[in-house]
Amino acid sequence: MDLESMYQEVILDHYRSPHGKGELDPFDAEVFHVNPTCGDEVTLRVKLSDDADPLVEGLGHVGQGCSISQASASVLFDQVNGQPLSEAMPIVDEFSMLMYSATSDVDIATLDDEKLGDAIAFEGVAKYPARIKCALLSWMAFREAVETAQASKTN
Amino acid sequence: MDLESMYQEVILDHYRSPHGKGELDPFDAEVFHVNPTCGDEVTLRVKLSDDADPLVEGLGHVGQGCSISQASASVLFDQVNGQPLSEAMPIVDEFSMLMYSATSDVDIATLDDEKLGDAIAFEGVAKYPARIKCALLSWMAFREAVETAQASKTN
Amino acid sequence: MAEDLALKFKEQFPLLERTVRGGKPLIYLDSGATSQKPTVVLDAERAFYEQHNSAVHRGAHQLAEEATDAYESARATIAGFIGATPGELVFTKNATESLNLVAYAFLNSTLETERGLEVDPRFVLRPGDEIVVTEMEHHANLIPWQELAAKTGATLRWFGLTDDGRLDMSNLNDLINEKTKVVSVVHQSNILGTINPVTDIAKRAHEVGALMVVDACQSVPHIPVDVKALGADFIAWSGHKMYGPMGIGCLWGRTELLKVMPPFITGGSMIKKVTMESSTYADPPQRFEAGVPMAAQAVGLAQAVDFINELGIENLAAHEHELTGYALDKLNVMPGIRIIGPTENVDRGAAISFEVDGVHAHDIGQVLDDAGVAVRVGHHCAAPACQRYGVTATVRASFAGYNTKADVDALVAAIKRAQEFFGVAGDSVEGATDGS
Amino acid sequence: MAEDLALKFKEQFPLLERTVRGGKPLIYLDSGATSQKPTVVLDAERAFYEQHNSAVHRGAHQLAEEATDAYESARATIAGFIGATPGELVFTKNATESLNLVAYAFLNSTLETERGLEVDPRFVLRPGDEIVVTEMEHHANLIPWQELAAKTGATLRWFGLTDDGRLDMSNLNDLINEKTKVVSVVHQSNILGTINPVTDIAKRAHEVGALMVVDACQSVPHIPVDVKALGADFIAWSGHKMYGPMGIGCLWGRTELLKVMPPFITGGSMIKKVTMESSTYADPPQRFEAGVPMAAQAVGLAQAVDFINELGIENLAAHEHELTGYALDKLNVMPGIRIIGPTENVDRGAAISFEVDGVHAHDIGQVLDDAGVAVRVGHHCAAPACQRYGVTATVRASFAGYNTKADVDALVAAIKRAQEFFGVAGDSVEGATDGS
Ligand SMILES: Cc1ncc(COP(=O)(O)O)c(C=O)c1O
Ligand SMILES: Cc1ncc(COP(=O)(O)O)c(C=O)c1O
Ligand code: FES
Ligand code: FES
Repeated sequence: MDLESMYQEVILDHYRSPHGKGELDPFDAEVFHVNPTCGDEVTLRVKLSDDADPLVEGLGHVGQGCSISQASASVLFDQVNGQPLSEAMPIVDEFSMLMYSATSDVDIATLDDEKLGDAIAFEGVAKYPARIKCALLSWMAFREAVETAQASKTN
Repeated sequence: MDLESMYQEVILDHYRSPHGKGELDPFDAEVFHVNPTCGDEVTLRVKLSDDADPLVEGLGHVGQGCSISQASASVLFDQVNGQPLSEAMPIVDEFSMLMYSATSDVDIATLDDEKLGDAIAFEGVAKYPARIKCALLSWMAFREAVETAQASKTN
Repeated sequence: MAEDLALKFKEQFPLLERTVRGGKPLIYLDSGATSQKPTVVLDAERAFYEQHNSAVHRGAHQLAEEATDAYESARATIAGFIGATPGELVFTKNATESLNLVAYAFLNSTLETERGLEVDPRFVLRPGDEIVVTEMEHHANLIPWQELAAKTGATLRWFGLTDDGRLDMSNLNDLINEKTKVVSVVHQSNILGTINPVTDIAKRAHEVGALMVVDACQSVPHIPVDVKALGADFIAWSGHKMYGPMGIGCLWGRTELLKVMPPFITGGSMIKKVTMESSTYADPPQRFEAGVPMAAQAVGLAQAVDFINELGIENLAAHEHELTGYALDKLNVMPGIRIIGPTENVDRGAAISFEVDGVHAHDIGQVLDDAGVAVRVGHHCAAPACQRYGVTATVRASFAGYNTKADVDALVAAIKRAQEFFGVAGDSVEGATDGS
Repeated sequence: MAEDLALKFKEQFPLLERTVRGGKPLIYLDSGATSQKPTVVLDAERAFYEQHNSAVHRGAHQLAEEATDAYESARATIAGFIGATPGELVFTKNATESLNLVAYAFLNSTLETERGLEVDPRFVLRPGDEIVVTEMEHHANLIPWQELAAKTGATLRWFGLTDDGRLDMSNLNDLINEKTKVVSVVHQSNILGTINPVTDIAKRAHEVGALMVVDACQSVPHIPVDVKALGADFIAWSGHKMYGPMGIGCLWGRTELLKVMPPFITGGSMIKKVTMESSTYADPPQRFEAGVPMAAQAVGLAQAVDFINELGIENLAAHEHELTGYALDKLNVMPGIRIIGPTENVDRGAAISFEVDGVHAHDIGQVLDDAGVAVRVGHHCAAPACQRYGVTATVRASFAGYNTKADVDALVAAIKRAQEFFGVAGDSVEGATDGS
């Protein structure tokens, strides 16, 4: 049944007890993203280490949204928190590719299961165009937060 | 044939040698009307007598336009010049009704042939909606010129 | 209209025969967003293209005559539907453009005064002047006024909402006062379903010399609207919500006002005389219809009006009212459901918004969709109303003439299933995702 | 494309089979005003309504998904046709709205600066700044700039025309100078047929930091247009002139520019966040598409693009070029005919305007219509070009892919008959009105 392909058990688990939820402090960058179709919002903060290849030392997200957006923020936390950016950013890329797999010619077989971890459960979401933005909301916010944090460090 | 019903001989005659063409001077009112669909223009001047029922003492029209508009200005001159307004204005009404006879429920039989004179020849034009404005151009200008002249006299 | 009549009505809409999500019959409860189109409307539009297609108001040949005649007859039919005359009806691409047209008339008049031109003072806004809207406006009837206020320095004020989803009329006379230049109010809220007392508001607006605009997107398609009875100065709505084609909207305005309004979009077919230095403008409605218009869509919309008239808008309204009552009765007693908007079937139209405890509207929508029930979820382009009621999103079921009580039953069953799926209903099953 | 191929092409247009004025076969020479629609386009639009109709970008259900997908795929197809990416293409109701959208971006930016907001300085106009157009503009690309100049205090300047119907490029560097902020030029004149050197003009505009707008209404449907080769910043055109539905227009803009432009029409679906106090706007192209868009028309237009692509726009262009040459050869030698526009088949498209000595254009049009030949007469919404050439009206024959040399022959024969009818041809009969 279609519904179960979207609402995988692992997604509902993340939704019910999300990881990384809360206001991170101190932090290097805070970004605010809105999903304009529904009005849902996420405020996401990151803290990066000062290493040459900075570590994601902290990530916190608050906001409201549907199960998919809440679960994906939780999975984002699991996959990137504590990782060096050199590893974290490719995971974001992989996840984006996964989300566009149903609507572009990305071949799902080429994606890296290990990098994706629980995020692979979102494969079913990719079949519902209106929900892709839900899944990507916090991930896009994370990408911008990292860029902002890096820019502020080099200035 | 349709064409001949529009371009009656009498219309073409008026077109070739129009009556009332020229700049009237002195005059009580001058109006400028444009047919916006084609850009053609008429400048029309009238002079009214000071009688209780003023006479159209003079009428002059200049401008450019198609055969229909030129001919109808000429017929206008013939029908109203020298007439008291009490007679001239009903002729304008009759002519308007004639022009809308094909597209409204005006019954042509009820129109007054005597008032219309040569203007009756425009019956065929009424069947071509795009040409109705051509035929009415100077007649509408005349109506406004009379109103303007009367307003200026009472002030 | 009895259930079997509604079913007969429905048969005229080819799309409603289709299935979704793996063979489930479609239950279309999203007519508030856009209605489906009956075959006669599609046929009329096509017949125009196949027989009379031509640019209107622009040619001397027979096709141009026919196209112009079709377009202007459509205008007369549509104007007649709201008790208006053709010269008062302007065609736009949608209600959003109609409302912007009015807002820009204020902006452009104000800019013209500043250049020393003479304009009608009713359309001039200065700092200190006030614009009044409501907290339940669709963005289409809010943002143009926000922009106008920002550009002219006027102040935007608004009616608040009561807890039961109505306009708070208690401060009517304070809100609309001598400083008010324009009041713009939605006739029927697309999110709450509330039908507002626009006639009373128009009366007050006119008392203080303000102009009254009505966003009738959700009323003209569903209930009898008569321009004289309404007492407004402008009425805006869209064709696509009333069984008509996409790409056409309407603006009715009082002739006397249209006459003094500067144009909005400028170009061909809206002019009198043009030179390189300057131009003069045609009379309304042409002044507001620059460019080749959507003639085929006008013809389609006129056919939609004829289609409605055949059944009678009163009968459609009665049917939708009954359906709304039936749905309210069911939803009012469902555990875990909170209706956002009037819960009583009084002064309300056929759109019902609700939240489901513990589940985001979009997740409810997904489960409903899976059952073939098409609703809209989100802020419905009325974010401030959501904010007022402390929700970011609602689920909205909205009805049209082709809906039946069976559709409402399907909705209720699907909501129950969603509650079960997410484990939030009183009688929910554990481990909902295992399916059932 | 040989004559028989054109006839095969023509078979796909149901309207072209009809007769007019008492059984005369229709010779449609008015595609410059609007083109006819092939069956595939009508089918595509209808299929959208019958299978996927729903408000786009607004729902979570399957129909909304399908409609959104159809709309966005249409955007990609149409953008691809001019070598652009989908994000650069804004849908409007017609080219007139597209051009106004750009002009209002200047006005709104200018008003925002005056309020102290930060805006892109390229869109700000002050007294002393200059706007450049040409004397052959369609009113749609003239009046918005006249209005903008009047509102901002900027000066409107224009390219003059040479006696043979071309842009007078001799003062290019004076006309477009450091004060110039925007240049807007028609690609192919709808009245003269002239194809203008827009690439050269764009180069000069960019040299002085001005933005370059191209009115491509008469080029995109007829000749290959590639946004990169053209070098413009904005390109506007209409769907209805390229075998597509009425009610849809396009604006292509460079992403970088669309991003910094304030919105024009505001409302739903173009926002990021809305409160009663203020709102923020979505990224382009959504920012410029407030309200429920004309999705069915977008789908129809995309189908029109596929239809053109099947034959190849180069082949269509070659066919129309040949036809134009054939017509010019005949008209150039006809007694009493004066072509208004280039008489040589070089840098000119498939629209030929002419006057007939001694007979008003409208009277010629009437006789042509009586023979089944549909042309346009009048100022063609390009009054200044008429003034330049000392005429109030011209007769215009304009071609599309479905026209044939036989159509040109019919045109020539009908003109002769008109000359005879009005007794103006060298070989005219006396007493023309007696008929023959
Ligand atoms: C050159 C040119 N520009 C602009 C327009 C305006 O197009 P539309 O009326 O479709 O907005 C036209 C056609 O009418 C045209 O030929
Ligand atoms: C109350 C209301 N106003 C305005 C609109 C805007 O209509 P459109 O999007 O057709 O312009 C809508 C529908 O979307 C509506 O429901
Ligand atoms: S519905 Fe808003 S983020 Fe999913
Ligand atoms: S065509 Fe212009 S007045 Fe007849």
